[in-house]
Amino acid sequence: MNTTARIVLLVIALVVLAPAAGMLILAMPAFGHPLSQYGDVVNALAPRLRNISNMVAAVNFDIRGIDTLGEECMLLAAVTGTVMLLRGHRGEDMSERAGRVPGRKQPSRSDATVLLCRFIATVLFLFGIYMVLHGTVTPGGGFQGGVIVASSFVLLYLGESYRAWRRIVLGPALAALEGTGALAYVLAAALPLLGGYAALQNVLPLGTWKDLFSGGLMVAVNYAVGCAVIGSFGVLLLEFMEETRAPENDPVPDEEDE
Amino acid sequence: MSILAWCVAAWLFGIGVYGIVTSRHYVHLIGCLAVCQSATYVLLLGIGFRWHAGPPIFYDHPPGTPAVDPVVQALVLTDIVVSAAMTALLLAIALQVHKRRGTLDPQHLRPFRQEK
Amino acid sequence: MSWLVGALLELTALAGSLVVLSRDPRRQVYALCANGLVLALLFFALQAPDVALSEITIGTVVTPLLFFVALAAAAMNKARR
Amino acid sequence: MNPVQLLPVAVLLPLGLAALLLAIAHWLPPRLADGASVLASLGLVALCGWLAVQALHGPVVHWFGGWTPRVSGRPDVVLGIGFSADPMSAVVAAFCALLFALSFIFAWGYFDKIHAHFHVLMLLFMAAMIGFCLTRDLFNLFVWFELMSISAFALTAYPLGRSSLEGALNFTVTNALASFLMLAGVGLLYARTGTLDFLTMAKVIARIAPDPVITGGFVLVATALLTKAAIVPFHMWLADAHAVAPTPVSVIFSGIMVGLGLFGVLKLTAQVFAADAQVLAMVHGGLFALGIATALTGGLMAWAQRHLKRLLAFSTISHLGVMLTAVAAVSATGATGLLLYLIGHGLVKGALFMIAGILLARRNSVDELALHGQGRTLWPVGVVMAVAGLLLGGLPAGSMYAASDLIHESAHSVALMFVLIFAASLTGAAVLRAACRIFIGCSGAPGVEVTAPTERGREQADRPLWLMLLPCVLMIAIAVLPVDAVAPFMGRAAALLLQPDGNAATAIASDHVTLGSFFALALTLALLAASLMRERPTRRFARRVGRVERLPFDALQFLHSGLVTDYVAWMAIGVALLAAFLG
Repeated sequence: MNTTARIVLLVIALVVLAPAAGMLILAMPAFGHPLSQYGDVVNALAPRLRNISNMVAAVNFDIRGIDTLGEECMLLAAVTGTVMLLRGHRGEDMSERAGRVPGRKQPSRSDATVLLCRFIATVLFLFGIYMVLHGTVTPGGGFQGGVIVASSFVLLYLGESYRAWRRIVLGPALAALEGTGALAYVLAAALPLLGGYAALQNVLPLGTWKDLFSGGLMVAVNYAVGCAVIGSFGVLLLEFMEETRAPENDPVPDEEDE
Repeated sequence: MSILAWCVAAWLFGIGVYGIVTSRHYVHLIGCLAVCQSATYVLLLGIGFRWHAGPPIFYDHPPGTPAVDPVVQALVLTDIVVSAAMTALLLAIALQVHKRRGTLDPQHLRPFRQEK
Repeated sequence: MSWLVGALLELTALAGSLVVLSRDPRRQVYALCANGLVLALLFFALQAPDVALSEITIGTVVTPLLFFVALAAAAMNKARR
Repeated sequence: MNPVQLLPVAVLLPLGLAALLLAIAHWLPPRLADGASVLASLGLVALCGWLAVQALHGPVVHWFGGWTPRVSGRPDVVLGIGFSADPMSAVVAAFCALLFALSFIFAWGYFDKIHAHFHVLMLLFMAAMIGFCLTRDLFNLFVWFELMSISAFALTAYPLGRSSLEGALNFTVTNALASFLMLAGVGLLYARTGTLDFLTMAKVIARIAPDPVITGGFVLVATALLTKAAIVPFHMWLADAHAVAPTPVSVIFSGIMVGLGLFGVLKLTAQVFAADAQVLAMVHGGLFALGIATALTGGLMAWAQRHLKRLLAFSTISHLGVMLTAVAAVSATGATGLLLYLIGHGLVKGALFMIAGILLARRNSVDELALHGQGRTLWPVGVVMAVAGLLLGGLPAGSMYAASDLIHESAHSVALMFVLIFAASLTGAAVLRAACRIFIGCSGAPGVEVTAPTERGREQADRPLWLMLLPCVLMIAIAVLPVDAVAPFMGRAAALLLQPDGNAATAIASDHVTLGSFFALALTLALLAASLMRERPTRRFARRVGRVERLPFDALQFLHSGLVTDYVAWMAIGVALLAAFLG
């Protein structure tokens, strides 16, 4: 089919769906006036039952913790798949030089850039760690902080040479961190079972409200998520950057055809 | 105002699908998928929103002050992080396709071809 | 406050349309960046700071970076062919 | 041992093993991952089977984090996420684990190259399926659905060949869109009912139905599940993905993953939307019609293929259509039919994909025309394939036959029942045709299949034949076993899915093999004979007949273009169709 035919199909679908969607939109609860009591009950109960001030973290890591374990594993699956795909023919070996697109200018790094990058990378790294640590108290947490820490690695690439980046950021270590984080989450879910509690039951002391270590098991789960996300995104960025390395004896198979 | 959020969500999804159907570059198509996905985020956060309520974080204000629904926020938050990894997966597949075929035009890529 | 939420919603629709309509993938990445930023602002306005933080890191930093790297890698492949 | 305490282990064990393998992947000795995966999946078969038996006296329910419904202190608010094992769900979960175990055995030594990544993805995939069966929370269902999708995307692209990458792209784009729709649907249902727990939501829906938001939510969620289940017109990705995935993965895809989509539709309709007359009317009418269309489309397309894996993929689509008609009945009979068909078809189709894998490993092709007569020395494989083909075509034995009897019972009319039988016969005859050509060298001028798309392929060949054949033989053996022994249990399990506190059970009468029960088999053999005795058309009239015969097949081949942009357009049409069914 060509583009015109596809657009005709879309228009037909639109003609049928537009009245249905209109009916649906008009029947929706009015914006800003939710019907659900679920959130209100969480807001009312969680600070009392768990001594925690960030309700989103309470939902993520405790009340609906098994959801988050599932999402965590999605991350694992997506990253494992990406690594597998990118490494497939490239192999495990690493290159020392960055590649370049012919015809595009490559300005050399000035000292100021290097300094700035080192500075920002450090700040970003620390900020990410801070965010992971304070996940149960203020906005942020393992997911956001982990991504920030991982992206601070990229600044190393920007500021230092490609070789330095390769030497500092170690693939297998990051992969191990990723796996360990996920494993820790699974253990946090499984260990309470041995004591006769429900899976993921918050059996640790809850701490005091607004304290760094408030929320009991949530703190541990949050750190586990942080480790896993740092590992996952670190591996991800590493493998993507590796795609732009200098071609040596690139074994890309030009398959049977063309 | 009371239906604007839902209309925006529907519009984003619709235009994303339009973009996918007419796309001529796989990287563009993946961007359109991201637009479709952002429609679901707008919908979900819109569902949990409440006028004159604060964020569901009781650090500056004490528990009991009106706050929006934390449940949908938790649902969206993790999904955003996963979506980045999924985008990476898609881009990785597209890159490998490009290495083998030399094109990224979705209208020239099909898994099987007629044997002549 | 209500005008702010309304305006941001409309801006989101606009930014999303821009992403779709910028057919050149390199330019689309900038549109994606802008889209992520607008979405993050909207999430802040909807009282979701947690979500906004994750959208800002993912939507305006990581995803565009991945797109850029992918495009660069594709360009290098092409040059090699 | 307390079943409530062991229920979460069904998901935590594979997740934990996957994380462990990933953490030590770099230092892992080869074969350890193989062994651990086989052991874990066998353990899960036992665990889920045991849970199914335990659940006969009432569902086994586990609330994560101890957040039972009582904690909230309000009647319609459930804070936590529950896993609930009713017998049917647990049986389906056990079957998933069984297929994984067999597939791991088949794949022994197949994936040495990259550190355990294949096993990590497969274990996550298995955990997602088991979680999908056992959860009783709508968003949690979405999470497992999405995890299932993501690991499946990566596994499809695993061989890194041209076709498998492009097939994976088609699969990823369509199914990612489907999961966005599902998330939106979950959002709508949450907005209107304020809960995510199945049973609580059902109570609220009974109070407020019919409501446009509820119906819209159902349509969106059902679209996602039907996309996963490859129902016309959402089906096009399947033939691309299943045909190009590595064989052990195709076994899982066709054997159970797609069927789980249908199981999800049935479970949600029965447990959440049972009181919504509008939704029920759509399921009875609309989904039934889609089922018939799917069965026929899949059957015709399977008949017109020459690439064996692609042929099997289209045959899967056809049988999914048959199963959807059982789902559309939303009755205990239909549910029993679905359960037995799911298991019977999964075993047969899994075995057939493994046979295709053996051919790929030993003969570097699965093209039935290119392989003409080349399978003679592999005759044991041919025997297994013939039995499998006969089972698909309606051999009166085993669970597939018992199930189709039940499914035909819930068909609306004799004519529609005939369409279902015809579609199944087409797939059976197509498989038998391929078997005759490859393993005996029977010929007959090729018909419509000669212009079908095809390609050569190869899979790692240094594995012993017996190791690859063993799981196939096991599967076929289970598939032909008489169902009398398990029939009462299955009937009771299906009835409990629909009415958790009911006492009803479907009676399965399988002992009356009459002349009529050979009808489907006779039709299959007639089709087979017609295709093998076909001669090259020499006279003008014959050529003209041939051209007319090709027309519908050419049209179908044209529609299955392989372009993802087309697929998305068809998905939009599909959603519009579902909306139109509502009137």
